[in-house]
Amino acid sequence: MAGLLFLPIAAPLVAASLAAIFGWHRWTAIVTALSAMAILGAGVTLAFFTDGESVVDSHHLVRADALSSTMLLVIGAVATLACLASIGYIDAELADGHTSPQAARLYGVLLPLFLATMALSVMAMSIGVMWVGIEATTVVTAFLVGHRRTRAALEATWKYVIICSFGIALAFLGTVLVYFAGTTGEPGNHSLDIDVLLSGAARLDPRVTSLAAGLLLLGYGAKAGLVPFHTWLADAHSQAPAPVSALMSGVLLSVAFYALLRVKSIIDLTLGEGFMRVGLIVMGLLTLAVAALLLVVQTDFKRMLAYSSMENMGIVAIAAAVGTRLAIAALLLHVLAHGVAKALVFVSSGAIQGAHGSTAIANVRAVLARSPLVGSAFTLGIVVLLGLPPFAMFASEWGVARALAAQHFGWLLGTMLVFVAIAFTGLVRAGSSMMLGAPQAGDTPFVPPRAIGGTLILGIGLSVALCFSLGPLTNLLDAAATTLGAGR
Amino acid sequence: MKRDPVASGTAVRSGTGVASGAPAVSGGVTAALGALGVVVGLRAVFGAPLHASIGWLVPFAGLRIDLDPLGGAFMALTGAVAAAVGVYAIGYARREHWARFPLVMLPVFVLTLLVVPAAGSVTTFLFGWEAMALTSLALVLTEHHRDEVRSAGLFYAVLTQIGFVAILVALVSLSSASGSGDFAGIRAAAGDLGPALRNGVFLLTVVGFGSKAGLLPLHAWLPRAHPEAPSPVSALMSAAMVNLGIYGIVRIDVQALGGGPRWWGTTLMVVGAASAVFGVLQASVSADLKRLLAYSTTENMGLIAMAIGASMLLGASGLASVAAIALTAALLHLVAHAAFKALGFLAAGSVLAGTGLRDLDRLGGLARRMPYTTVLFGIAALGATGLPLGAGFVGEWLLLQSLIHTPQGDNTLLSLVIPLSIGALALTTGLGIVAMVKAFGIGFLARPRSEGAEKAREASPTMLVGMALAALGCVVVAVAPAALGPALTRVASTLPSVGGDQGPKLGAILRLPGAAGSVSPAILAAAFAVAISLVLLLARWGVGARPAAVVRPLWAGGGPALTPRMQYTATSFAEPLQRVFDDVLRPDTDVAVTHVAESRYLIEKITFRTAQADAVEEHLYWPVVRAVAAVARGVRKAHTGSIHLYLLFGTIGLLVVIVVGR
Amino acid sequence: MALSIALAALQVLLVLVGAPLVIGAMRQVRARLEGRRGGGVGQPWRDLRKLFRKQQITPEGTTVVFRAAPFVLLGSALLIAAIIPVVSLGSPLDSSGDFVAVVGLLFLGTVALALAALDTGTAFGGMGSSRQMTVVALVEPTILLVLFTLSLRVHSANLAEIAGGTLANPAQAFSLGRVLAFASLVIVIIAETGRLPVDNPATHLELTMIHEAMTLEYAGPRLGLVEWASGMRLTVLLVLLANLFFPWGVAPGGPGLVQVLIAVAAIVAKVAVLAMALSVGETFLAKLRLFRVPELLAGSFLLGILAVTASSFLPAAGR
Amino acid sequence: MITATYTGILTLAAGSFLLAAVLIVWRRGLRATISLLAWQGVALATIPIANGVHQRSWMPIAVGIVVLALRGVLLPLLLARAVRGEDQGAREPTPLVNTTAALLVTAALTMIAYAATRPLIEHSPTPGTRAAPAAFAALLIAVFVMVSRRRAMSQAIGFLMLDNGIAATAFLITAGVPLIVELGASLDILFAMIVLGVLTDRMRQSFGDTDLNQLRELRD
Amino acid sequence: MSWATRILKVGRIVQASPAAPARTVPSPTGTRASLQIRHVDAGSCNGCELELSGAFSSVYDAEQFGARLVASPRHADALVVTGVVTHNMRGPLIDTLAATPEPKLVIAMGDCACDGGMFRNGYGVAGAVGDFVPVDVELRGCPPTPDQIVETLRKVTGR
Repeated sequence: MAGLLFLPIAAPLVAASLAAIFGWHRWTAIVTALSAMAILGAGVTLAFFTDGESVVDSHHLVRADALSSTMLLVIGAVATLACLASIGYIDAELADGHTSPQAARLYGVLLPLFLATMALSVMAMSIGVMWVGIEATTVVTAFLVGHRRTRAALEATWKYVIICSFGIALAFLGTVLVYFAGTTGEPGNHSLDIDVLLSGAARLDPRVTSLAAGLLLLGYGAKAGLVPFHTWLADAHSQAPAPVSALMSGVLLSVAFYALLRVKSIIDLTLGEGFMRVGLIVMGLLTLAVAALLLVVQTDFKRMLAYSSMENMGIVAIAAAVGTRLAIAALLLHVLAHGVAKALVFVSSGAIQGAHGSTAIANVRAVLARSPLVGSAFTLGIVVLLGLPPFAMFASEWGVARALAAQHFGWLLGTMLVFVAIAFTGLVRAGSSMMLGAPQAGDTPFVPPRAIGGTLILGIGLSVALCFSLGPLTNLLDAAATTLGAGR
Repeated sequence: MKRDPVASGTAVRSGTGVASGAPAVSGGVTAALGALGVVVGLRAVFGAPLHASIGWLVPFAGLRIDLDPLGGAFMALTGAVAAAVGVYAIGYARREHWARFPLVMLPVFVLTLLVVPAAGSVTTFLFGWEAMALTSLALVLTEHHRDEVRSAGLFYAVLTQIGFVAILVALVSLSSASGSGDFAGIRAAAGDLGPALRNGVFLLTVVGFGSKAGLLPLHAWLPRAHPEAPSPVSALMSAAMVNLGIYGIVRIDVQALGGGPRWWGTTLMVVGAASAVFGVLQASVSADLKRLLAYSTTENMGLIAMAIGASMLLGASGLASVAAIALTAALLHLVAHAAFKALGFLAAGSVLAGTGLRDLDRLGGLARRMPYTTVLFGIAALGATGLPLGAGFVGEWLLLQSLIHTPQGDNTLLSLVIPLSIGALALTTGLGIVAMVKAFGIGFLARPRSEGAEKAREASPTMLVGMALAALGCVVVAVAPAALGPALTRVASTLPSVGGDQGPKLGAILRLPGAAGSVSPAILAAAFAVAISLVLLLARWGVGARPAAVVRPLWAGGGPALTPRMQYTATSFAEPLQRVFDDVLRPDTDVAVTHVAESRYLIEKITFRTAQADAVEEHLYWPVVRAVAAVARGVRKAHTGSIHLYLLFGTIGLLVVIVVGR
Repeated sequence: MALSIALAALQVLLVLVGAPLVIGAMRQVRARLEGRRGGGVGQPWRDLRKLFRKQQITPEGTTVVFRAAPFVLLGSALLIAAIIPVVSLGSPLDSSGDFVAVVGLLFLGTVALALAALDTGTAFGGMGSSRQMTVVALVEPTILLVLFTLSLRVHSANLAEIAGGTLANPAQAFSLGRVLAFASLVIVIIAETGRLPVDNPATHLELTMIHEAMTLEYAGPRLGLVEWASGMRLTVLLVLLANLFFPWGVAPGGPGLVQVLIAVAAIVAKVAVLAMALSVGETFLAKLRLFRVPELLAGSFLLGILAVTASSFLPAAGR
Repeated sequence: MITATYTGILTLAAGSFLLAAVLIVWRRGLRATISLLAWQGVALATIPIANGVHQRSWMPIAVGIVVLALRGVLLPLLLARAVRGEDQGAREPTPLVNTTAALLVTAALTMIAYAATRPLIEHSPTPGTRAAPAAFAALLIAVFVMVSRRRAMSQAIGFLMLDNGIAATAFLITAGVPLIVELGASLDILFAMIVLGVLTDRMRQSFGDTDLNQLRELRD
Repeated sequence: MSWATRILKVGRIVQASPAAPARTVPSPTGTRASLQIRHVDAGSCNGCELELSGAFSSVYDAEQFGARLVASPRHADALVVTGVVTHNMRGPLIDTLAATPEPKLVIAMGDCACDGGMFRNGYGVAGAVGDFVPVDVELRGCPPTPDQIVETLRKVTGR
């Protein structure tokens, strides 16, 4: 069991070392993809063992419960897509001379490292280690975002690193304060462990904890793309290579949010539900508003997708604010479905960008007619993101809505849906102008590289598999919600 | 509106080689689903309710099917439309070379249409509702290579989503307040809900369902999307999908909430009346055949909403038997509208397929090249006029009767609302006649105004069969509405406030309960036949002294032979009316005079163009859109790209947290 | 039953025979007022007889719509004559068709003629049709409002009920609402039957025509049918005007011979008076500019609304 | 170590820590700033070492030594090396806020820090906690430096100050978080600084200088 | 109301009509006292038109004898053609006659219509009415007086 617990972290590390030693090769890339699948596999296996009871590893280093398993599933699923897409992406870049072998090697190393840090974050025993993992993702992804070394990429990277580091540093301060609120001066090696904090949460000093809660909210919110530290997101997501954007949008945000959920479950025990709820509602609504409004005036499709991620994080934050069992389960489903759909959309947007050499919405026309596969994948992804049935995000958004109504948050639901509708408008308008229409002179058909095509087909399959029903996943989501102490 | 054959060919056939049998399969499956819907729906109406619950579908909620007479009736109606459309689609899809995607989506769309009325829980309902929106959107976008289609699709998507938001908030509040996600449970608990919630739910449902039914003010998608969709889809949307908007209002406001205070009914009547008048006005000045039909849908849905509103108002005033008349009027007109609008759009589709045109100004003379289609469209148009012997007559008659039978001397609200409603209804029927005479007379009679119309092809046999099925529906509603009597009675019995045995008797003669007032379309039709034969007899007078009949060229006022260009067009036909309603319609006219090169005093040609903007759109939508865009620009201005500003945002957040958090 | 059918037949016959006479009488009154001698009351009958002996010309390119329209027009007029209470309240069709149906049948005829005009494909046909439909669009609402005013007291739109109600309660006959309704119905009849000032039935200037423009292509017997039908439509409308507002003299359902005779005499007298009044009025009026016609009709619509409001707010004296 | 001395040392360390931060706001020369940063690192390292001595535990002392090495020596050296590449006299161009206003803001921030940390002192009124407001003030000042400085390197320095501030707060109030967390955090900071350094280099290559006002291409 | 009093004061304007002339022309349909007339101006100087309208005025009142002007040849029993037939009006004249249903007759009114009159040799003149359509009744005069017109019409209507 212990081995299984370490697998999600170790497998990508192995892949990273191989890539570091041998440089970028198709086989190292495949190993990376296999390590992503290992994460997925570990998630699936752990899901069977984590119905309510958490599995704890020795050394008090990593642990897994239903929530961690769910997050591993999300990471694994999206990472598999992203790693497969990376093969086609980097190969194409190398073939076109857009990237050097050194840069490719760096990419090959950092991509699995990125996966490892995320796996570490969701499996960390201690919220301190969890923080380390999340801060490490910033460091690791910095050069992934800046992979293309253009001025814009550099600018995005700088903003990304500075803003995220600033934010995440606040989370560290918050973590320290939580530690301080629990211990009265005596150091203890395990006092930041999740289970220890949960059992001792009632003894935390409320005033210190409330300061800590605010800082944690801001800090992890920065990484999750919540206002006011959201400003890095669109730049970084639009400048990163498509597979990396997919990972960042699809999972990194969720992993950061996972951290927020973890600390929320502790703080709620100390301060009651109200404190974090207010914060999450304010930040969630602001995020939603900013994202929705920027979506309708958007002219760049990769930024549009980034803002769509923000929009969804806003919804997730509001769901977390409600915090009932239904809300949390719906939130997790939302995260999963959003991850897969975003991967699909970002990977296909990469293919579109490759074919046009531009990310301006106005320059893209008639993709469905010119490249049915890419067009279908992008369209399907957008449809999923719009929350239309039979796809999973309908169920998750509907679950959130029900949870909100059940807690008498009618006004919140209404406000949220207004912004969702505004975002809907933006997405539909941009999506239809890109996908539909008849090709005009100069609009040549294009075919994505085989690996990317395969990824798209796989992504379409995953999205379709998530419609209508989740099968056993439903129980897992329920158990995950229970581990967060969401009783109702 | 002329289609570019090259563009259409490439986009429609792109990437898919559709087997020649595929349209038959798609249309056949659609028709079979429709037939199944009719059977299941009718069984439910007549006492075999269907219950099913599937917990594992749709996470966290599960699906639940509860088919009662109300749902059954709508399902049967939808199914009937789908059956006709399905048969039609076989020929249409073949002729228009549909790609695989719309062929697949057509039966799926019908399936979602059937699911909505069968839904027993809020989740199932919303699931079906959104699935319906999605599939119909996909179908609307079938010919997405045309710009108008994409614009229509965007309008459709956004307005539908706004409507959906309203419905979702209403239903979720209702179900959480009543503690049940099932309609049955909501119904049981509805009595205990607070007035604020009930009022809120009512307003939201009127907005949300009204948007689907094409009622003002969220109607603007309808006259765009319905014309731009492929005609079988237009037919399904206009004859089946919009009905579900009405269904929602009946299901939630009439059945579950059991009606409300008087202002509910009044509101619905005002909305309905405004929609009816606005819709018919737009229809009567519209020069696009399908757009005209689409606006006519807004008109008829407005009338139905008016009838339901009247029923609610009367029910709230304690006049159950009159309320029952109004409700029957609504349901009957719903059926009638489904029949004639399906037929209308299918016939318009045949015209489009046969000529490539839907611009009335370029059509004409189809009666000779497409005789069957012409006759069938004539039946539809007669139905839409609301004149006797047409399908729309009985419904409008009942509505008028319900208004007449409202005692009102002692009730100021009724005394105000009822006469104004009559005025609106009257104006609507009057203008409706103009619109339909224009559509039929300009489009199908006279002489072809363009090459496309001249070379029209008659619809294929399956298309004709599909249309004939719809026409059969029209004839049944027009002549023997009694056939619908039992079903309508069953439906009405499930609705509080009009329940019981109070509804009008739909026998061979329609009689109103406890009131003088009756009409019999069947006897009228028979008597009319007698009258016509009498006239035939009269026409024999002097036949012996008469020279043999001849065919002569048209009398051209002495001038050289008339050319088709000299005919009145749809635009000129509507011009006097447009003048009358100038202030309401505010047309955009533009006269361009081209002089001959040699002299300013000689005119080579004069172009007169008149465009009809939608006043509601102009004064409601765009201001909202502009406001949102202005706010969005403000937000965008706050994202200048300056990292210092971004860090400042974070710092402000930090300071707020420090101040609040301690 | 047999009696009522016989009565209906009598009504149809009466209208059929009387309609040309009504037209003739109106022309005659006008001629006299203009200081002329006039063609005589029987002139329309002579014209009809002649038309049925003339050659039938079918314009090239027209369809069955053109050929059928006169039959629909006249058929609907006959049907209306059978439904409405001309001499008796006991029409066998009274329960099958009420005021709404009658109005509908009336417009069915109008629509048939308008379509026939469009069917010819001539500029004048389209013009007449367009104008006629504009008039219809404004006339129909007014008629329904009048109908509503009338049916408000008796809660029925069935004509026998309305007329019977007035008979039973004569005090109601002169309420404000009914006076307004009467006025607007008169305007409507003028517009619908193409009389001055809306349309000039004697014009031969195409550009000012409404009704005539639609019939320009008809010849011979078909023209005869159309003319006959026009007369009948005017007549039945006058009958309605007479018997709904002043139903005295109308025989009840299942009447005796004397009652029928009185009723025939009464209706002939009433229609004659109304026709003459109409004709006198016409003599003093010039035709309105076409685009001022809607103002007139809007005025009548307004009168209708006022009538309805007056009737629903002010309880009648006899109530 | 007797408590009075311990308290004195902590207060002195915290005070000089804050003073370094204020001076960084005042001075605009990059090299001087880096020296001040090193001084701040030393002051920071003093805190755990004092803690360790006071509690007679080797662990905080070890942490202190690591901190000294990293923040007092290694990172300033790295920064100094990066600054050597700057050609324009290694001087911050006119900052967005002038020096007088900046000092006023600094004063305001210090007061806010004192107000904000009251709950900490009330929760556990140890000598370390009493000194914590100074560290917290330094943290806020660091944020201010990041917001107001235009040179990429200055912003990196601000970030390092921010981390120093957090670390100081942590050491003062808790005598150190668990070792693994501390190590992880330090490692992350190191890497972050390396990343920033590399990025500054790249920036200089592609933009010609490191004025952050040039980073305005990406916007909506 | 001054109109009403004036009407009463003036009374009948129409001049007394002489006894009906012998019916020299067979009525087109065999119906007495019903004649619908379509007037065709084939190239007239408008003198005849003036007189024609006089014939239908209150003083002469041709309508009392069953004659009426109509708007369409389809409605007409007779064409009254005035003026010489110009080149431009030759076709329309023939078309108009063709558009008139049987039985029908053509009344050539005025000298010009009968034989070309004073315009006979004009450059724009194609000929007299009789050159192109069969003329049933000739009404001489330049222009014929309303009395003559009415009398001719009465010969046709038989009243």
